[in-house]
Amino acid sequence: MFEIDKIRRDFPMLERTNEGKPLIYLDNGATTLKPDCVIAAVNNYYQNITSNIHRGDYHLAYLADQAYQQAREVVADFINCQSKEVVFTYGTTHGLNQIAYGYGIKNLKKDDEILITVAEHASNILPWYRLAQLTGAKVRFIPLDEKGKITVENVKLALNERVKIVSLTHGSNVLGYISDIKAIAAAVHEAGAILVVDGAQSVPHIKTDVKELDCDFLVFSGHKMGGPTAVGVMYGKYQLLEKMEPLLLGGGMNYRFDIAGQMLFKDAPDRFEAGTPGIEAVLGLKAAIQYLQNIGMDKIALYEKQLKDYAVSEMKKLDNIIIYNPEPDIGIISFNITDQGRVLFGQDVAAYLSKHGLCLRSGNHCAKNLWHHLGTDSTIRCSLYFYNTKKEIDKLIEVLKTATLESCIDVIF
Amino acid sequence: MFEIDKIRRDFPMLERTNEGKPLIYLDNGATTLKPDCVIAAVNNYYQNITSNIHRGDYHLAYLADQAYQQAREVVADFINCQSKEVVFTYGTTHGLNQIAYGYGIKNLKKDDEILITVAEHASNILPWYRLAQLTGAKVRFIPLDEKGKITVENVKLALNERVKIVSLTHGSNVLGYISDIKAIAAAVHEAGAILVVDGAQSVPHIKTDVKELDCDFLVFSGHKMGGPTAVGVMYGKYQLLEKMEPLLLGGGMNYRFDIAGQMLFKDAPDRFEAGTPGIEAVLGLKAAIQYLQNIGMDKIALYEKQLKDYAVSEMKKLDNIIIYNPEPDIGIISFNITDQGRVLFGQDVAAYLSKHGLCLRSGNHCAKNLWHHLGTDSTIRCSLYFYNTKKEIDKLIEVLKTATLESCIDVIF
Amino acid sequence: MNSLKDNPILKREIIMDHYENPRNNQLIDDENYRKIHLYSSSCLDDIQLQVLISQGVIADVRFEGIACAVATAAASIMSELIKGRSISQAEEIIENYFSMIAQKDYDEQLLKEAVVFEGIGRQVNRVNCATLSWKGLKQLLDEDEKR
Amino acid sequence: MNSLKDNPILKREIIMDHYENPRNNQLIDDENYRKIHLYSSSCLDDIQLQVLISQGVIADVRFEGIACAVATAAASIMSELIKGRSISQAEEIIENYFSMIAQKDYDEQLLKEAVVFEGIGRQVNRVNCATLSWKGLKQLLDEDEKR
Ligand SMILES: Cc1ncc(COP(=O)(O)O)c(C=O)c1O
Ligand SMILES: Cc1ncc(COP(=O)(O)O)c(C=O)c1O
Repeated sequence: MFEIDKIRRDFPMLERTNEGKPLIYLDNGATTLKPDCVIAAVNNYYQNITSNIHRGDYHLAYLADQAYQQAREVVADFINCQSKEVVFTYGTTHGLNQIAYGYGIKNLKKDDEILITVAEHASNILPWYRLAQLTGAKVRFIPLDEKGKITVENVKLALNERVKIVSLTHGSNVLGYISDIKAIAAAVHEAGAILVVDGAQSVPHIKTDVKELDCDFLVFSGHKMGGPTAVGVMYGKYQLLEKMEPLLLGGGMNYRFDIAGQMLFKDAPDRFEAGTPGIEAVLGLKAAIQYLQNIGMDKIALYEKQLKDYAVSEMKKLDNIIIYNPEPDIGIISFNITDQGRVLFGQDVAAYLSKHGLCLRSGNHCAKNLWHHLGTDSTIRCSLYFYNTKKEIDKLIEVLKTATLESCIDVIF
Repeated sequence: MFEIDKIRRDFPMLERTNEGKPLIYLDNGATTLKPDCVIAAVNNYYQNITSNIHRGDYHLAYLADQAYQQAREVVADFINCQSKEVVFTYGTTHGLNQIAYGYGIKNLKKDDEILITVAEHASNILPWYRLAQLTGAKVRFIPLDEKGKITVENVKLALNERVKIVSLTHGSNVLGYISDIKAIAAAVHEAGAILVVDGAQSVPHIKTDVKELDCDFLVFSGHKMGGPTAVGVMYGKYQLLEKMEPLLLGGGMNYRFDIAGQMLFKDAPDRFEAGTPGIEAVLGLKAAIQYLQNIGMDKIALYEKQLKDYAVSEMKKLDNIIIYNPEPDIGIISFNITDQGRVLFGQDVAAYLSKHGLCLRSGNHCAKNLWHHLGTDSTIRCSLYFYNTKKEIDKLIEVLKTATLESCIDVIF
Repeated sequence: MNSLKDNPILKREIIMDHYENPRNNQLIDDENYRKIHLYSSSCLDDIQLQVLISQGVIADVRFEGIACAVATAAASIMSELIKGRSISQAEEIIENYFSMIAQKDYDEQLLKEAVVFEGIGRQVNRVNCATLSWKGLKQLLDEDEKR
Repeated sequence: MNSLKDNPILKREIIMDHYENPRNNQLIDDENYRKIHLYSSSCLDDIQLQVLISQGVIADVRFEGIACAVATAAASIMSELIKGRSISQAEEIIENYFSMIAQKDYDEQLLKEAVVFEGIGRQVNRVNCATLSWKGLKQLLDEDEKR
């Protein structure tokens, strides 16, 4: 039994309004609402254990440090790795930049290849473009299949001996597909390359086991799973982390340095956590993970699947809709609304929905290369989380039915 | 009138204990306690306006975005610059890395010089070491005077036509000196170089006006001024920001990119804020700044000066103390305790102080090159903020009097 | 003009008309035109604006791009309103437009059809759409002055 | 041994003695020694440890470095305790030491003077100091086994 009513009471935002109407938050791909326990964990740092970490000269600092290190273990347990393989970052974007720079600079040379797809988020494209500029390596795109999916077959076809890095999203933030990372990892390793996985849209929604997936790196963001912003995780196999250069240098990540320019860095994970980290954000992420674990990732995934199936089937009944991914694996549905055959601009529709309390995002969702595939400049995205309900979907459907160019324009008066 | 009792009531941590004794927090150089209004600002994001920024498709997102942009204006007002010159970072360390990489990579070549001092924090040294490695430029040290101060004369002596960047701390985190940035900036500019200022220890304590100082960059951290961790500010003169490369690439900082590897970045400040930023951290920083402004930076500086003078004069009366900076400008006092002429190891003393509720840090305070100057491996640091009191200093003095090798060892039983 | 401001049906029709049949909606390949490429912070609206200034008069205004109904209609209305004006007249119109958006006093007579956006300040998240092209125009004129 | 555990004055004296006159406190330049450089997370304690293993016996233990009283005394006591032991004996001692630190059951007889740190688990922030050299020793022995 999924106790949805009980769960919803944990989220103070669900009692709020948007433009005077009860809030219906369907932009969970962008960021998620926070349960009370996460808020309490952040407050606990502010009200009970404020101090910097990495030093135990006094008791308070020890408490903060201990809480911070415990968070590492909670993450390790959550994704099934060793705690020294958990690097806290400021988010997925930071993690991907760290990998591209720190691994790529040392291991890539001219004419080596980096494989990505057009379905990637900007944060999983631009760092590779720059790495290519810096090293003379090339970024190549693995073709998607006709539905927009990343398939093992296409990955295999794209691999060759020059490929050193393959970086793919586990869950697409526009099309909601889950890639078969395990099979892809095997193929990538067979070709002698490493696999970086962007888990920003998967880790919050499905059980993730890095041992099972056998990916080399996995990155994700706290704020997309009920946690604070400014915290994310970069998992890396320890032997790869050991050989990786830090992107940020400074206090806390070095053992010593001298005036001659010599620097001795700490081992992973400390080496990658320069400066004061987001301490309360890390503690909030720990609480978020424990909250998800208490409900159970399997239950969350199942509930979200049912909700997604319901949403898709209801949306398909509309006659003024184009759905770009009628068979998503997770709760992300990209669509546009038409008026007498003409596609309405997503932003106009989103503004109309907002007037009815519905929060959905329009645009290209930072996956700007995907439009080659979809043949449209932008979509409206409905992205679900486990606190959403069928009733909220019903409201969305009801309002979408009334969306026309006229009604979208009328809301600006 | 400085209403210290009223102020102290704003900080929930001041009602806490350390090892069962009333908390006396004297490690403000590491991080600071948070007033209620900062905690409330963070909670407000969690409970009332959670959503991602940079998009206004629905009202909630607009509210979050607006609050985020207002924070930029509050910072701009605080340091007297334009709001587009305010880049939100994850902290001082991130800011310094961004400048070293983003400005340095484009503007330095082999045999150019970067000037720093041995009094810098690791975060203002290591990024320059790496820049030197990447470009073939050299890092040189401006000598400190006999007291450990950065002087205009020594800066002038060190400048030459090969110097492209001078990066100095405004307030030393070990010796508590404030450098004459205005005069130094004039000299640096005359020599054709730019001046980067590490304001981590100055901005929280003294009024900072970047127009007046005429520095080219200024960086600081929110958590050292009553704000959250994982947020900092990088101020840069706009014409320099315009020409600077971003360190982190990803969503939110680009206008567009294509499959051919072309990228069009946004203008500053957005260009430097890749990925989801620390939204609630930025909102908390805004609240912290407004809190400081309400009290008044001049009043804060004056109160802290009086407290520091009192602390120094009381500490000087002890006969078992070595003070390394008997004339600090701000409330940072570095010392060691002796027992029959032998210097006690700082960590043993700090642990002893902790037993009495006193939170002070020992060590090298990440300024590992400074030991060339001080002739000691480590010190204990007392660092004040405006919520500290004379009574707290009295307690420190009382406990320091009883610190011996014996008493320091006894606390471990 | 009062009738327009208070007539939502008429306002909607004007916006729809400009969205579906945007005026001056084709760029020209002519070096004499000042050009600006405008992106909204949404990463999506993407409008190119061209202005021909000749002897102190805005002889032509053109635009093209991908944008929502509000942004497209605003650009179209702006282009019609500004074309043929002297620079100082244009600046006055711009100033009044931004006053209207900010819900301050403004001269209705000057803004003509552009008053359809009079209420957009209450729909705060659409303000960017309704002002994107106007900001671009202002920037082009400001740059022109500096020359 | 009970008397030592319950005698804070004696314990203090032992620690002070080892701090002020650390045993085996000089490194040697000999390739046969296994070496490890230990840093505490405080960025400050900095101890180098050398171990000579010969025919299954720990023939020599040496250390040098900058460290607090607790870390120095712990290293000194450890060096005396381990020198001359077989590897398996040493491993047993190490295991008991960490049990003691974790406030679990342990064999007092085996640890001798090292029981002075018996209460350090209650002074949580000093645990690192009291275990730094022991962790280094364990690492050296573990590496030895892998060869
Ligand atoms: C002078 C100075 N610079 C830089 C830093 C680094 O700041 P953060 O850890 O917030 O990045 C500190 C903080 O310890 C500091 O005192
Ligand atoms: C697939 C994917 N990757 C990366 C990101 C970037 O995450 P963040 O903004 O937290 O760095 C996102 C978030 O939009 C995403 O959906």
